[in-house]
Amino acid sequence: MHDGDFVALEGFTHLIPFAAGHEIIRQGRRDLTLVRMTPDVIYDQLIGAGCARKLIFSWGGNPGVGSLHRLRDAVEKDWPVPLEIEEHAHAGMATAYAAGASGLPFGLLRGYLGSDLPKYNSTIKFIDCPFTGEKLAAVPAIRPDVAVIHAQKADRQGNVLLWGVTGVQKEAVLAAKRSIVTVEEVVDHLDAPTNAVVLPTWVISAVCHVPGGAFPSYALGYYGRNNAFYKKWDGVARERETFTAWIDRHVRGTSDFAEFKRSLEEKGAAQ
Amino acid sequence: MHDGDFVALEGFTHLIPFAAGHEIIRQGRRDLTLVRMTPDVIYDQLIGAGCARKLIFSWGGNPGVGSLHRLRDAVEKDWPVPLEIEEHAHAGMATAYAAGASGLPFGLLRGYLGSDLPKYNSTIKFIDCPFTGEKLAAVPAIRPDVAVIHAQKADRQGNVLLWGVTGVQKEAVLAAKRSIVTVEEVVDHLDAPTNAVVLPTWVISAVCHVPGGAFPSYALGYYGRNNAFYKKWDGVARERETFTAWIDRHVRGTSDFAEFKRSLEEKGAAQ
Amino acid sequence: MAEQAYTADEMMTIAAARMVRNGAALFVGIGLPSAAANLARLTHAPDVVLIYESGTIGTKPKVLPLSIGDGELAETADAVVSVPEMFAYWLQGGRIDLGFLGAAQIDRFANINTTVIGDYHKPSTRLPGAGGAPEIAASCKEVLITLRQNKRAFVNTLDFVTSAGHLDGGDSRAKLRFPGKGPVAVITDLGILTPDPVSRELTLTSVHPGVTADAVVAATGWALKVAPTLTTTAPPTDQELAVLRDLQARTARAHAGQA
Amino acid sequence: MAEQAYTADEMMTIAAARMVRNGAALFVGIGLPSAAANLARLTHAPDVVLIYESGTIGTKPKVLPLSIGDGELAETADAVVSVPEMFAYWLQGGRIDLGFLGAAQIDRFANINTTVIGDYHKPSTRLPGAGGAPEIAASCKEVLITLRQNKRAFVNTLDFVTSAGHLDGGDSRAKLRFPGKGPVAVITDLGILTPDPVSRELTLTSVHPGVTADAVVAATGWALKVAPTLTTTAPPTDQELAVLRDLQARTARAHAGQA
Repeated sequence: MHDGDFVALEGFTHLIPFAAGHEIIRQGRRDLTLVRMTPDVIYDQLIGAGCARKLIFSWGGNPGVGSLHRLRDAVEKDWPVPLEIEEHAHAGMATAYAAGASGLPFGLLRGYLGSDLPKYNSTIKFIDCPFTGEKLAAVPAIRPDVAVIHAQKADRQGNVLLWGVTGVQKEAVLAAKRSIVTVEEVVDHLDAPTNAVVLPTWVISAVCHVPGGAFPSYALGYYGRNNAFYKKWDGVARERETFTAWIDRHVRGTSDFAEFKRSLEEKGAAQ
Repeated sequence: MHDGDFVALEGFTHLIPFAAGHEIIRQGRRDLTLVRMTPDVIYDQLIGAGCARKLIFSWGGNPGVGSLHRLRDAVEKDWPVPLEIEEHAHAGMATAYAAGASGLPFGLLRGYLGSDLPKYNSTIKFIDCPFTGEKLAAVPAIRPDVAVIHAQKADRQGNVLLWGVTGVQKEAVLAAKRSIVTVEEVVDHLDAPTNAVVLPTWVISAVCHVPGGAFPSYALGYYGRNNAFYKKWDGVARERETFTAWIDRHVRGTSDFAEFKRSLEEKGAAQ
Repeated sequence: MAEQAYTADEMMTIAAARMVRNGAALFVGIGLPSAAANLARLTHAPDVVLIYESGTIGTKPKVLPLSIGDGELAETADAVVSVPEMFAYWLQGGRIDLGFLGAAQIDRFANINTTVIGDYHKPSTRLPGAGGAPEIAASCKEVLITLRQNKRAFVNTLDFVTSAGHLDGGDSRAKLRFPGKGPVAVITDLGILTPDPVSRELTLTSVHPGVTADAVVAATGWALKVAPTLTTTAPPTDQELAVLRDLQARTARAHAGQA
Repeated sequence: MAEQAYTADEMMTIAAARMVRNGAALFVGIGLPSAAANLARLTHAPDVVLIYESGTIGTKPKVLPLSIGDGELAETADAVVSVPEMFAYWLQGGRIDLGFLGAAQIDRFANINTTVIGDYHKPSTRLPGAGGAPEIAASCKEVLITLRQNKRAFVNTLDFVTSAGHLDGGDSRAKLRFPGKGPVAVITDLGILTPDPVSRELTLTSVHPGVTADAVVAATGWALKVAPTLTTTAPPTDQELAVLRDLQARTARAHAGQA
C-alpha cells in the first residue's frame, strides 16, 4: 500500500479488518482515499491518525453508540488534516462496488429518488431507461487500488472462506487492483459447503494469518462483537488528546496486533 | 398457469423441472411464451407438444448430443404451430433475469460487441456510459408471469434450499409474479449452511413434493444426470411420428410423473 | 385489564409495534424501529419476517442488535445474502411490505433528515447519514416512521432531505414514479400522525393516554393539523410492557460486556 | 521418444492442450475445448483453473462433462457461483486469462459462427446459438479456438457472426474497446493458425506431422496465408496419448448409462 492510494477496508459490521487498519497507521500512510459503506471505528482511527485525504461512505456513525468524533473533527475542523467527503446511500455504494467487480464503468439503480444527496454528490447522475423512459440513478464503479478484508479461514493454497454477514467483501476484492485478506485460521482444507462464499487464491494478492484481527468487531464462529469497546471508543475519540494518547500507546506504540491486544489489558487502558 | 402466460422453467442443466413441464403438456396449455437460457429437452417436449407460441433463449442444443429437433421443426417448418424466437447470448439473459429480480426495467452489460445478434433481436439496445462515454448493451428485464424451478429440499413452512449449480433459479423466482417450486424432499428443518441458497416461503406461491422431478437432468445429492436418456431423445425427437407417439404414451398417457417414470420401464420404451 | 405505570418511550415503542401486521416482510432500521419490530414479533406478530440491510432475512434475535449486522442476526436468519443482493433483489425488487425508519428531523409531508443539522458543509450537527433509508423509503410498499416528538425534530423545513416521504404532498410522489406508497404513519412518544389521503400532510389522528392535542401541536414546528375524530391510543397491556421490558433487560445484559 | 499411431483428432486435442499455460484461469467451452483443457490439466498444467459458464470455478472433473453443468463439475470445484455472478463478476470482470471456444464456422479474422448456416430466418442448418461465446470472445484476455478444418467450416464469409474475433482485422477490435486481445491461435486437425501481428489475418504457422501446407490451404475457404517459417507440430508423446485415451475411455464409460 502506498501514500495516496485508493483503499477499501470492507466488512459490514462483521469481519472488519482492524488489524490491517492499525498496520496502515503504524506505517504512517498519508493522503489515502478511503472508501467504506460504514466508516465505523476503524476509519475513525485512520482519519484521526491523519492517514486520509478523502472519505467515500454511506453511513458514518458508531453503530448503536453515536457519532464518529474523529470523522466529525476532520470534516468540521480539518483536524488533523482536511478531509474531503463523498457521500452516498448504501444502495448506491453496493451498486457501485458490484459495478466495479463486474468490469462496468457504472452501476444502475432506482435510487436517490427525492433525496438531496445528488445535489451534494456530483458523481450521482441520472439516465433514462431506453425501453421505458424511466429515470434511473447511475453511480460510477468503485475500483480501489487495494481492497482489504478479514475472513474466517484460508487453506494452505490461499483460498479464502467467509460466512455470516458477508457485506460487500467479495465485490470489494473483485473490484480492486490488489487485495489483501487477513484470516482467523489457516487450515489444510476449507471443507466449504457447496455455494459457500469462497474467494479463490488467484484473485487475492496476499493472505495474512491474524487471529482476532477483526477485534473489536466480530468473527462469526470465533468471537463476538466487543460492544463495550465500541461504547468506550466514544469517550476515547471525543477529545483529540485522549484519542492521540490512545493511538500512540496502543497502535503506534505496539509492533503488531497481538501486542496491541495485550496493551489493552494493561491497567487504565480503554478495555 | 394459463394459456398465453409468460413462463420460465429454469435450471441450468441441473434441477431442470421436467415434472412440471410434463404437467403443462397434460393440461394442454397453449400460446405460452417460454423463456429459458438453455431450452434443453424440456422445452423440446413443450414445443413439440404445441404449448408454445414464442421462445426466448440463448443456447438451443441438446447438451453433448446435438440438435433439439422439435425446436428446429417448429422454427423451420412451423410444426405443430409456428414458433417465434427471440435469441440472446447467455450474458444478456443472465443480466436480464437479474434486472427482473432487481425491479429494474433493464440490465446493463458489456456485451454483444461485434456480434450479429442485435441485428436480429431488436430488444438489444446500446447506451452510452454517462461517465466514460463507453457504449454498453442494455437488455430489457425478464419478468415472467410464472417461474418454475426444481430444488432439493423444502421445509414444512415452504422455505426452499438448493445447492450445486444454481444457474439463474433465484433470479427467475424473484423476477416472476408467481413462482412454483417442485422439490425432492420435504424435511422438518432445512439445516442450511449460513449463506446457502435459500428461498423463503413468502416469495414462493406453491411448493410441490415431486421426488425425481428433475429426471432426466440431475439433482445433486439425489441422482445423477441420465445421459443415456438425453442421447436416446435425439432418436425420439428426430421424427414427428416417434415424438408424438412418445409424448402420447409417456406424458399424455400418464397421470403423473411417477406413472411417467414407470411407463419408461416398460418393454420398448425409450429407456 | 389492569394498567400500570409506563414511560412515554415505552408507549411509543408499543404503539409502533402494534402497527406491524403479522406475516409482513419488514425492513428494519436500527434503534427504535428495531425495538418495535422485535416487540411485534414477540407479541401479536410471531410470523413477521424481519429483514436487516446487513443481508439477514427472517431473523429472530433473542436480544436487540446494537449494530445492523450483529452475529445474532445471521445465526437466527432463514437466509443471509450479500449486501448488494439485499438492496437489489430484495428491497429494489419490491419484495418488502413495510419499511421501518427512525429520523432526526421530519417535516409535514414525512420527508426525513438523517444527514446534517445546519449547513451541509459546515453543519452544527453532523448525523450518520443515509445508510439504507432513501431506498427503504422509496421501495417498500409502505413505510412507518418512529421518533420522539419535539420542535427540534418536527420542523417546518428540513435542513437536508435524506429520504423522501410525500415530498411536496398531493401526488408529487406518484409523479416521480416511486415504487412504494411512502409513509403511512409516524409514531411518536406523544401520539400517532397519519398522512391526509389527499394532501398527504401529516395529521394527528391519535394521542397517547394523558396527552392533549394542544401538547402535540406545541411540540410540532409547523401548524399541525388535528383530525376531527381524534382517538386515544390504547395504553400498553401488561403483556406488552412485560415483553418489552424483558427484551430491553436481556439486551442491556448482553451488550454490557463482550457480547 | 517412441512414436505410436494416433488420429488427427487426437493430434488436434493434444496441440490445443499444449497451448494452455499452467496456472491460467481458463473459461472452457463444452466439447473439443473441454477435452483439451482437461488434458492440459492432467499433463503439463496441473494448476490450471478450469471455469465453466455453469458457475463452477476451479473444477477438476475425473471425466469429461457431457453438459456444461454436470454434477461432477460442482462437486470438484473450488467455488460454485450463480450464472449471473459468473458472467458479471468473473467473465465481464476481466478475471479470465484464456477463453477456449469451438465453432461451426470461422473466417480469416477468427470471427466465429455458432448460430445458423444459411439465412437466419430460414436456415439450412440451425445451430445451438451463442451461449456464452460472444462475451467469452470479448472479455477473456486471450482466446483459443479449436475446430476441424475443412471448407464448410473455414469460410470466406460467415453466414452469421455470433462472436467477434478480429472483426475486419487490423485495429478494428481495439477501436471497439474490447476488453480482451481476442483469438491468439486456432488449433485444427491439420495445423495451427495464428493471427498476423498487424493485419490480424489468420496465418498457417504450424502443420501437424504428415500434413502439407497445400493440404491445409485446400481445406480453407479463403486464400490462406502460410508463414515463411512454417514449423511442424511435435507429434503426441506416449504420455499425452495415454492420458487422453484414458480420459476418453473413462468418459465413455461414465456417460454410457445413468451417470
